[in-house]
Amino acid sequence: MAEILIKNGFVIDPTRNIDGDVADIAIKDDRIAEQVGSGAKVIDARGKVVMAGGVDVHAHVAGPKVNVGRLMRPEDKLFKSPYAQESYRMESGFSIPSTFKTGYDYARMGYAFVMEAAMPPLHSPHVHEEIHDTPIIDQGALPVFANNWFVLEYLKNQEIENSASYVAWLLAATKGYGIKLVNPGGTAAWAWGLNCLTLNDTVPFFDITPAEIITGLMKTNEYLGLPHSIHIHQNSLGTPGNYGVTLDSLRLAEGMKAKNKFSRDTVMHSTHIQFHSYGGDSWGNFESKAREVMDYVNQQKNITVDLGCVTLDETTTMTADGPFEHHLTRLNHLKWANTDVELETAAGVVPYVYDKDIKVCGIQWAIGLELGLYAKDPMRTFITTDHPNAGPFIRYPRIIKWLMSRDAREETLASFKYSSKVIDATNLHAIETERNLYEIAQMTRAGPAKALGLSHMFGGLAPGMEANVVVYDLNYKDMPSDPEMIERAFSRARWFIKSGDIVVKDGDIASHGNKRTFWVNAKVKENPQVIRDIHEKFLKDYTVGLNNYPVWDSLAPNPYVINIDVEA
Amino acid sequence: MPKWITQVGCPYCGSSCDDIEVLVSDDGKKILETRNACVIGNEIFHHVSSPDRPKKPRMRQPDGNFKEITYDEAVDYTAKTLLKSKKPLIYGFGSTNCEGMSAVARVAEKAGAVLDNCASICHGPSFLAIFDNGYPSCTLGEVKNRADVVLFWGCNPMHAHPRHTSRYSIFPRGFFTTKGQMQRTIICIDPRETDTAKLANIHLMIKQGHDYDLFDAFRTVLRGHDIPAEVAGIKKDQILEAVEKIKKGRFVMIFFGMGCCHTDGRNHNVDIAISLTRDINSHTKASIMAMRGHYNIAGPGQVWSWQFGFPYCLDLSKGTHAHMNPGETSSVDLAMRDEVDCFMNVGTDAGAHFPIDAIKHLKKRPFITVDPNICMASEISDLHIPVRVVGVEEPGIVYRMDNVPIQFKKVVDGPEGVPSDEELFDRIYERMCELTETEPIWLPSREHAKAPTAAEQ
Amino acid sequence: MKDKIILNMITQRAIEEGQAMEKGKTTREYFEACSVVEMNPEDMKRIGIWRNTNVRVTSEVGSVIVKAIEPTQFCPPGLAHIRQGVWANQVVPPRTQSTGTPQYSGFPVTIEPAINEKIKTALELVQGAVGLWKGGN
Amino acid sequence: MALVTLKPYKTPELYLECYNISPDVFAGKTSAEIAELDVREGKTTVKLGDFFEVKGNAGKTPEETEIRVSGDCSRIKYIGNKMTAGSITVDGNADMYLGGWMKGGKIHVLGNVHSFCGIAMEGGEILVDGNAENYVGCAYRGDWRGMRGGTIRIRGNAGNDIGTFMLGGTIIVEKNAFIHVSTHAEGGTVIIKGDVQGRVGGQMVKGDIYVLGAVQHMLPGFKKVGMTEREVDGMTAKFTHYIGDLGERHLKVKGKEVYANLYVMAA
Repeated sequence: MAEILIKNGFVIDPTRNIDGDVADIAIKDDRIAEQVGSGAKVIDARGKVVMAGGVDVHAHVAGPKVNVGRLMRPEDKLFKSPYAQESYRMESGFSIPSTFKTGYDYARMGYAFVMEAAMPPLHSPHVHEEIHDTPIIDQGALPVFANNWFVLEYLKNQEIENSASYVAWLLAATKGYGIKLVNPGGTAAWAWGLNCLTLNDTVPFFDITPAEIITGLMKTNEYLGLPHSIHIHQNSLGTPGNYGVTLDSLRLAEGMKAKNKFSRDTVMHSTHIQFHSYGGDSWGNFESKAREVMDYVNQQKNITVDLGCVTLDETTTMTADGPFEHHLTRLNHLKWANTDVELETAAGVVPYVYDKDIKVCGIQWAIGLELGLYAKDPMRTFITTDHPNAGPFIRYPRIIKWLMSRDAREETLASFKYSSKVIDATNLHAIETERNLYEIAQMTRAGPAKALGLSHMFGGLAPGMEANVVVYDLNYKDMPSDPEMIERAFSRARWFIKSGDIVVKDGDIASHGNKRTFWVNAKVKENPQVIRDIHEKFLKDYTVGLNNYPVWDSLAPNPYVINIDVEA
Repeated sequence: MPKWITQVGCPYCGSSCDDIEVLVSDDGKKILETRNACVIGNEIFHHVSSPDRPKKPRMRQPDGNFKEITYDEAVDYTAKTLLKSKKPLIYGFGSTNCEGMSAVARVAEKAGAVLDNCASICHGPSFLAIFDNGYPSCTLGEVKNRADVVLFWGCNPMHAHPRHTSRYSIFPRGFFTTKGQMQRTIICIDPRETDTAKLANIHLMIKQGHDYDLFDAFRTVLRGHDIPAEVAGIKKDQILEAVEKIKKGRFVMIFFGMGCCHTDGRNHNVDIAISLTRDINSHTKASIMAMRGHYNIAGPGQVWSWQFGFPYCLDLSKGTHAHMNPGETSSVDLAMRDEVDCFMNVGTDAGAHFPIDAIKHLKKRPFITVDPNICMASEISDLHIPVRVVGVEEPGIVYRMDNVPIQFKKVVDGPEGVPSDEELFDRIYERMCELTETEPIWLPSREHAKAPTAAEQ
Repeated sequence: MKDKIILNMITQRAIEEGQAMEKGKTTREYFEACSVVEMNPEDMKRIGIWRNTNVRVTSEVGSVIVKAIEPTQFCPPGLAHIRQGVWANQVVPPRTQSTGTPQYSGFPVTIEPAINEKIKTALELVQGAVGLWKGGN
Repeated sequence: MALVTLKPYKTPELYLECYNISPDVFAGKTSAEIAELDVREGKTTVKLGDFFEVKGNAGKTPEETEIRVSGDCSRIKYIGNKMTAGSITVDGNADMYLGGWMKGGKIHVLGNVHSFCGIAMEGGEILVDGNAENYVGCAYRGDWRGMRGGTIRIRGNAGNDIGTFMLGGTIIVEKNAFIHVSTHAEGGTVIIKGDVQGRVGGQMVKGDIYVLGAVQHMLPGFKKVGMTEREVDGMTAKFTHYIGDLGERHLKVKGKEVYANLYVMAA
């Protein structure tokens, strides 16, 4: 690492309100600098766009369910390895790429940080094994809490302090980043083959409702002052008419205040909102409720969302929402993997073909884009595909294309077998909005970095921030008339400097960089009851020894630990 | 003072018990006593201290005898042999940690090798079934805490997984199963009256080789159709009774083993068992699990899946992409068809466990064994390289039969100068890079991060 | 009474085999645990042998001398069991039905008395198969 | 038709992967260019000409290209891989993946073929005069979309897994088959003119199976529904009609479940 000067690019940096100014970006070691010496390596970015490295707030890229997907889908790899580069590790897989391909492909798109969206605590050593085998990109992982026996018991009794002590212990034990909720209560019910489809369904045995779990964990999160807000996959995912449940869940954030030292001002991140913005009461009259959902998100300033856009590919769905995957396999009859995890969570995996000639898939596609276009605050609305659920992450450039170009959307829409039916059930056809590069930078960098409490490091190009700089082959002053060129430019960065290392040059990987694992160490005062509860449950109910449960330091060999001293 | 080390993992069967207690001598070199382990686990811990263990690589000489050589010489020979071969086969990994499996994958990629593990002759058909039909499963704690109907189909844990029934599946009292065995209905399907069958409430003594037919009968009954008076040697009444128990269960667990994988139809016996599990989920909750044989034989399936996308039988000879198709890229088929020109046996004993014909074919070419102990494969090898014993002398991640990762401790120091699998393979890789004048590919964050010693924990 | 009988062979794990294997495949324990065929006493009677008599087991791929014992776990007539390991694998057909996994269980074998024949050690069988055995016969 | 002959003159040490022996690849090439095509032996790349004497230039298009391999291909994989038109004749045996992922054209093998013949086939014709090993007309591992079209005719015996996950097309085995016919199939037709040991139509959703010999072990999920006269591969005969697999899911048409059919020739 040394000094690099990226000269004369069109800089887009929403964190400093810079929109296309021609400027130089200086890098000294792993940080952005005010200036560098004359010996710095010069990269000519004239006529090209310069942005901070991308930040992905939600993707399933490492861990047991991702690997179940890889393992059970050899057909996802047959004859497929398009970009494999000599003298790098072999690359494999389309919808669920190998760890090597995951790191390389994110880097090729100029992404610096990716959050693994659901870590089953018992399997956390596995998640970290995969993370350290994913080159280049920085990563964190969110342990799942909303169906965990400890949490359910503490929250039933409204013991926020105990809940917080346990969460802090588990984050440290699993080297986790924040609090993930997946189908609160519903996954716990799935252990008996049941589900919680509304916020007021009682969780079997535990006598608590999803609403109480969400509120309790939101309070726990702010009690601890974690960098990220709670990150929720809501109840009733993927069901016609679910937008009502979605709005009910979002409303739980009303009146909640963010309390943290990471300049985060939101208290809830609602993920892959596309899957939760459905109207109708069957697949027959299925329709978009994107406007209703986004109207609420626009006015409720303390929540963030990510889109979960359907990309119209053959992909692999995977989620800790066990009952949903069972529901899905009964719809499409394809192979189904499930793993119920003792005391903690569950997960399911089912392949899925988003066929553009199936009406429902077309509507789903439109809903994702509508949400991205209706959003009034791109700093609170992030581009994702809930990789690989709605499509693989390598399609982010395609989503950017669709958001930036009405022509591109119309072309896709027109290619559907049932395009008029899709048009009837959605609003996309009427939307003229086209997102600009500044908004795209907000939705893929500045926004997610802020929501994760990482705005001091990622998402912008101010001196002192991490030297994650990407140069795309796009002329800000003369954008291509062919939308395909937008997709192409975002797919393969011309240059990508990650923490000061040139990791991509001309769209190809140039170095393995120096990836890190981010985790949060919230120090709370010792809580004898929680310690006692932990010992007891490991003795009686778990099948793994407590001693062997916390993830070894050697599994996160290059850690970036965010320490928090929680005031009593 | 000798010291007790607790919550030690046992490097024997797929139960991967991690509650073993080991008494270690003052100098930290000898194991004096163990608690909680089964007879087999106990044997492993004690065998480590055996004075007969080889501590140096041994190379076969023209006269047929072994001669001790240095590790450098062994590494050099292995690197050159792998590079020279057009299609080497690297097989085994029944008894290594994931760190070793990861290191060997880099070697295999460099060597353009086929990389395969013991599943190939064991639960490989289960993988084929999972490819075709998925895997609705759970962790073993779910069985302990919830299962009230447990099927053992073509498996015999009382012999192959001695503590399985007491830790997870029959006897333990769990959160919702407070009465333990009293609360569970045990159904065993086996052509013999095994010691597991003796524990069962219902034993269906099936006609050997007709598991698929019986599964089909279960499914047919479950969908409300009639079946013939007898299927696979089992009377209709008995089948109806078993299905009724299953339907009444609150949490039905199916464990299956080699009785499905080693017999006619192989993968389809498991395949239809998975279909049955799917069907039962329309009535109540059900899960299925392969009784994986070794403490970390689920490991290579995990490591290689995230690295290449396939759990076993990986053909890395094509350079640009990995290819897998058991039947073609599986060790025994490759051997019988003379499709590989070098064989490396790692952490297993192909000499004892392959059909002897396959060994005769493999022996036509260079044959290398990496294993802590003297075994049949080592005794017919051209080169035997001893390594440390994982779970005893070397810590590491292992994956239990339910794919739960367990961090196995080290309890005693290995023999001086003897490397771990990971160290050995990294040295072989480095030597291969030197010989080909290429840059080694290390992932900066990953390499050589050492797991903690028992004392550090 | 016949001089040979055709049985359906399976080869599976046994705890005796597991324990002995960990002690070492060249040990007496391993030899004793694995160089046996378990068969129903009725089938023994059919070929006129007592338990603990040496027999020759022959399959489509080869044959091996083992000791016939009464099953430690009940084995119905018609079925025979050799515990997995070196002796079993002298007769296991390597055919895989294109799945990668050999026919470890469910293949026909002929069993005949071989009272005066010696059971070979594991090392003799394996080294002998590849021309490396240097001991006597 | 332009004829290209490949005469094997050297046996590979291991096996050759000849993805390039296909009218689609040969089309428009001279014999010299064809001899220069890559084939793989393990991790090494070699030339087709290193193992075959190539005679004759290919036609302009695959349709106009006829390939004749005059010799044994027991160690040659992937002949006719992904071909769409033209023809290939092999004067001996062929190894695995003959006609794999094939979309059109014709392959005739005078000897035997190994496993995975016609894997994931979509169209065209495969004729094997000898026997086939296992997985004739199967799907690639994990894929639920197996053979979708075309015809495979095996004049001899075939092993296990015939037409696994089949969706369409026809497979004819003129002698006996081992086990697993049309497992998981959701369409297509399999005709076995000899006997089958068992597991016929297990987990089968839809499609037809004809057995002209005997089924040694019928699956319990198949139910006899009557007798019927059917025309099969040019002959008409009386069959016992079974439906199944009753243990498996089935599609409903107008509220009625549609089962797979198994026709066993009446004695």
